[in-house]
Amino acid sequence: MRLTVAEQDNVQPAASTQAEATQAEATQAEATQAEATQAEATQAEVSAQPDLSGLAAPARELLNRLELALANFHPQVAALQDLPQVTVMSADLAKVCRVLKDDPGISASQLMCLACVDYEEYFQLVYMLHSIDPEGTMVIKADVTYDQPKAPSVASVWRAADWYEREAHDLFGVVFEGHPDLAPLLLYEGFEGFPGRKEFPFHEYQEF
Amino acid sequence: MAEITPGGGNRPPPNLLHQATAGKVPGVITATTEQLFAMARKSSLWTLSFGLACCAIEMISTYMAHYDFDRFGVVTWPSPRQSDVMIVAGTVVKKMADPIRLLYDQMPDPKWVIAMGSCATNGGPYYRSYSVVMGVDHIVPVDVYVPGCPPRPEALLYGIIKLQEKIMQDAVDGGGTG
Amino acid sequence: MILSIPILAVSLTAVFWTLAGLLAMFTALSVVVLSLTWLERKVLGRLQRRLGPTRTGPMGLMQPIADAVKLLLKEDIVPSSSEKAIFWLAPVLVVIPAFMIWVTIPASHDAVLQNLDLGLFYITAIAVVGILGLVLAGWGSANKYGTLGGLRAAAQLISYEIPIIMVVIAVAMLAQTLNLRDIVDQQDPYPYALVQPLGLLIFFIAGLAEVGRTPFDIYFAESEIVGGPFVEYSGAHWSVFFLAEYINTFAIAALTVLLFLGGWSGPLLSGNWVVIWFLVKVYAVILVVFWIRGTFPRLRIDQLMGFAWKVMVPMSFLTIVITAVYQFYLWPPWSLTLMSSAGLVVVAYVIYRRMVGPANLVADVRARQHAQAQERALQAKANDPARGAAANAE
Amino acid sequence: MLNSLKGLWVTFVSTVNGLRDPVTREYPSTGTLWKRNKRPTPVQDRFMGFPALTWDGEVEEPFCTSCMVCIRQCPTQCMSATMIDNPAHQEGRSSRRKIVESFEINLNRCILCGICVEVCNFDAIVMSHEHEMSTYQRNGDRVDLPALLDIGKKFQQETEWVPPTVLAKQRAAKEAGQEEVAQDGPANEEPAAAADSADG
Amino acid sequence: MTEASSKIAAAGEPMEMLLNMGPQHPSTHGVFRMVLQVDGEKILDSEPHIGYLHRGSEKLCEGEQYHQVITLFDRMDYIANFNNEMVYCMAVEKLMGLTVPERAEYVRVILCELNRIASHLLFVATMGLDAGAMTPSMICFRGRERVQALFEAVSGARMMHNYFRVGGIKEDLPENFGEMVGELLPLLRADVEESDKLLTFNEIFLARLKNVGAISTEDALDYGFTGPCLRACGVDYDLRKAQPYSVYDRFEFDVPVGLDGDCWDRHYVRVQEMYESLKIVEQALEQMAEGNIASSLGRRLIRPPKGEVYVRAENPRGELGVYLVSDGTDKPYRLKVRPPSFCNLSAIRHLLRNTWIADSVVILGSLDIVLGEVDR
Repeated sequence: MRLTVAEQDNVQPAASTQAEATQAEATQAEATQAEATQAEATQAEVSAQPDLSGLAAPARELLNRLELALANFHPQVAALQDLPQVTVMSADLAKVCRVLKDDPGISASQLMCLACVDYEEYFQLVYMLHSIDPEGTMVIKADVTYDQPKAPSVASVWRAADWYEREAHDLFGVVFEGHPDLAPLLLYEGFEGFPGRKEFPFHEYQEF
Repeated sequence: MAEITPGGGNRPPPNLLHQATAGKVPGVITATTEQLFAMARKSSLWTLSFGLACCAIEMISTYMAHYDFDRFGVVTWPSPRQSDVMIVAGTVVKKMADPIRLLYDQMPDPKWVIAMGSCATNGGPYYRSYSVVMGVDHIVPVDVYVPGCPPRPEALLYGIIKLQEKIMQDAVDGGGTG
Repeated sequence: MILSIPILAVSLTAVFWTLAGLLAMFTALSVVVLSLTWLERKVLGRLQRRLGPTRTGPMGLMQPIADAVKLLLKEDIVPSSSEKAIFWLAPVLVVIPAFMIWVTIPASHDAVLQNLDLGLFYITAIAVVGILGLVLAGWGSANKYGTLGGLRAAAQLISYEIPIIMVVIAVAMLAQTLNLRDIVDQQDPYPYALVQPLGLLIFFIAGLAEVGRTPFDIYFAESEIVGGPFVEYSGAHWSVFFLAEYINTFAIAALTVLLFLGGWSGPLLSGNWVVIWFLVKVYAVILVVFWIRGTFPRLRIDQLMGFAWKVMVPMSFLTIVITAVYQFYLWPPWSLTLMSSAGLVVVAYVIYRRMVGPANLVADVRARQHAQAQERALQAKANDPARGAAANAE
Repeated sequence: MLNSLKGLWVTFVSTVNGLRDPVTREYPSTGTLWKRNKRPTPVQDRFMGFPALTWDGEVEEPFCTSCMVCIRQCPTQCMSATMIDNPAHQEGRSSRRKIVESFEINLNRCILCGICVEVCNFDAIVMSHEHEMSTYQRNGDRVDLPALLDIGKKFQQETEWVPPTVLAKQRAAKEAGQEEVAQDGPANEEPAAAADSADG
Repeated sequence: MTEASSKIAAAGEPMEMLLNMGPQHPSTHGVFRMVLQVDGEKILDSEPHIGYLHRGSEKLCEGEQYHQVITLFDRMDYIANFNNEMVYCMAVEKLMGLTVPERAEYVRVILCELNRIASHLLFVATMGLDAGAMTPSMICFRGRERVQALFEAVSGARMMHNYFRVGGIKEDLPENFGEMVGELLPLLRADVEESDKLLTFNEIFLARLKNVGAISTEDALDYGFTGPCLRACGVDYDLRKAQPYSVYDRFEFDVPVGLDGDCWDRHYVRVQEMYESLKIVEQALEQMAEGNIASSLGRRLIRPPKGEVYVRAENPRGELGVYLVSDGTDKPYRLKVRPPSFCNLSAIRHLLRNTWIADSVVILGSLDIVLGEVDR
């Protein structure tokens, strides 16, 4: 059975089946969903009304708890597909993470992933946190400027952050303040440039 | 273009395993000492146990029971001082280039290098990467290139046979060692 | 005793025969080493359901020769940072004692270069010299792995020298002689393996450790310290170590046979043909060594040393004590067998406790696993109808 | 102690089995001296060896029209090709307007991913069963059109290769319950729509 | 000597020695390097160095089209190729909102579980080699070879399959797949059992591994442990159970856990997981729907809508996460991989403190790292 993909750009927008099955509120029309996904895709610009339709009930509950716990830090809530997502100021990152780890309702015991994305005007740091006991995964985002990429280190919160931050420093040049040792991890010493950035060119190789 | 006649052109030698053994080994009586030494050398190729990436897994497979490198007299030694062949199995990264050169220099003569897989030959799928050396022959001289990504164990065994041929041929030509 | 005679007094014929004998011994041992390397690769191959060398000569028989020729033709690297003199001296120090041991080991009643009355004493004395060579090799090559390996070798070999000597003393007490030929003769009705099984076990285990065979191959552990003292050696130098290692293995097997398994005595053969019995027994012991190599992992250095000092040394004392008691009261031989077997049980128990001590937790894990599995099964049963319905719906 | 003895027993059993039936495949050839088996390690039917070009036996020309789809899609950029007008088409023997003039694959670069075969609209490229191609030179396996066709022909003979489009037609025909199976020339129609959908 | 190691030297006392292990060392599982600060045989501190296999895969992914990225994912964790492909495909599917045909899901699950067995077999093999036993490795590779032959029959390649596609799989299974797997499973089980019998409860092996390299649950979570390494600490968390993806909710299997979080538990958990995976494969074979062949997008160009997605799945080494940012073109804008062994390995310094040199080898082995994934 070939999937009928009508138009390359207009593929049926994201509405994960899992969420569809479990979500009680999924009564919106498809058209609105598509619009919402469009809005969600341009996540970086703060959308006025975050689309939370992808979230299942537990995730939505977690998002509420997150909003409550981070009330002091002006969180902007949204959804990354089926994960709750909170955007905070980069200066608050360490404090936010400490709160999330210590809060008994959230207890984000694991830092799963730290991704740095180069949006050419700014970098976005994406922290995937995971807690086992009240089970849940959440996404914390923070933007740092392109000219002075600086963010507080969370290596004191989770030791897993140690290598992730070194990696991000290697590849993107983001400086994590308070990190014990930002020595090159993946690259050799003396490597020039930050190869993760978009401006870093691909190696040219001419075989023919 | 119906004139395209198969044959000719820049083609690899048609794959012939029996070439490996047949007709290439000199009779013991008529062999020069150099050839006799070469026979000893080619039957006892000890490799440096040294895997870099994906190809290393297929290389280990070749050592194991199904293919049994030991049949060819190929065994692996951990120290470069006791090995004759370096099988560069995997992507050579710029950070790794110096250690590889060092290892090669530490091996006693005569020594040979096999570049296994497309990464070690010319960068392979990582040809656009900022950190990959485009072929280990930028660092050390390579005797046999085994194509594939990763090569099947048979392909590596064939590579070893080719290396054995080369050792014998060098002895016949009176050439030096590796 | 040839060594005690002043050189000038030796007649030319004696010198000739001695040299001829030494040459014969050297040749025989070289052949033995070649056969052992071939055998090891073949046996290990078969143990692992593969073939071992097949392509060099028929059944790979030429493989050891090819290896030897290649090794001798290899470039001989002396690292610039090494202590040159020591680096050169070390292999010699290792290999000469290995050959010297064989001067007095008889292969049959007459097939012995020099039957010394103090043979056992001589062997134990000479064997220790080799350790020095290993330490020097490790230190002289100025490599940290080498140094570690040399020190490990010193610790391990000296520790296991003690139980070996103790057991040798026990055997000497039984036989009332240090002459190996006489010891074999003493084992005429039944070999000492039956009389002194504890001694055999200790001797064999300590012997394995003495020649660095798995599970005691700690001083050249390939996966940890990449060859230990030999890490910087190449070509002919390295092959000398290799030679010494196999000669020592063969010597330990031969001593096991001579001291405990009745030497060359056996049915059917007589005269000098009994050498065949000797060789058969020695190779059988060596097969066991290879078998163990193919089965066991390696110990850690502290476990190894603990095993030596906490198990082997006390048990070897026990061997001496029970032998002394037996000899003093002139009890019948089976009494010693009984006592020795009791000791064997003790050793087995101690090994069990020492090795399995940490493993007792294993039982807990298993119990917990089992409980979990059962719980899950119950849950699954409870959920089953729902699951089935869901499956049907799809 | 007990488990160690068990381990010894396991290896003993393994030895006995090994003597009876070793798992090793003797690579270059197995069997006795007088009865050699040339390919002791046969590859599976779907095995992806190095890519090769196929030969259209009916028209006596390659399938390849040098449409460059595979070249653009290759993750390692290991191919190159040129195209000319097909003289056979002018004579009316062939349905291909254009045909490959030269084709070169650097097999040392190839990572055997099979994408080229997947995107090809003309059944022109296959993953052959060739895998033993060690060379003494860097990029020594840079093979050109005749060699590629050679390998392809060998592969076609060995496996009795049927073009995938024909196979698909057969399957469709079978599913439609038709008795007759379409056997005509496979690439007579130009699947133009698919051709440009594949490139970016 | 790098800066880091000279730093250790400066801090160290004269009696202590720096021992450089790797990047070429028989037991560093590739090109990992650690500088050990040792006092005799005791390790006081260590300095891990990675990056000797940093190939820039993440950056390369930004330059490849979506279907070409699969080839790079094959080569990241090069022991569990199918699992890697699956996570990537799941990420793109989620972004595009595609549902995969049921048969394709079953095919994926069967292949992934077989790959998990192959991966764990390699782990047991290297664990045996690290501990000094060579025969278990031969046994395990025997089993692995069988699995690889099956993979070759299915996908055409022994290791780098490039078989899963966004929206399905490349082509349907060969016709006799059922029989092939039916033949394979008992043989595979025999191999697993043989290596298990030979190694797991061997006294020397136990003595080498038990209570070595133990890590507490809190530390393990702190370091981001996942997968068997976390379960060895007694945490009963498996994504296949906790957040079932694909069709994993339809199978019955247990999640083996350890007690102490030491090397032996890590070994044991993996050995038990192999039996569980065999169970899953059996069930999946029974349940697999006939007919409806596994489809994909075919030759169409994949162009997901703008958006981001984070998908994770249980790989043999732990959780593999893929964070994918799409800008609506045919190439990923940013692709970040959360490699499980990267996190597991980051604890090596903690684990190595106050152990023996010989332990360092088994501890590293018990983490089961794949450098291709650590360095990417």
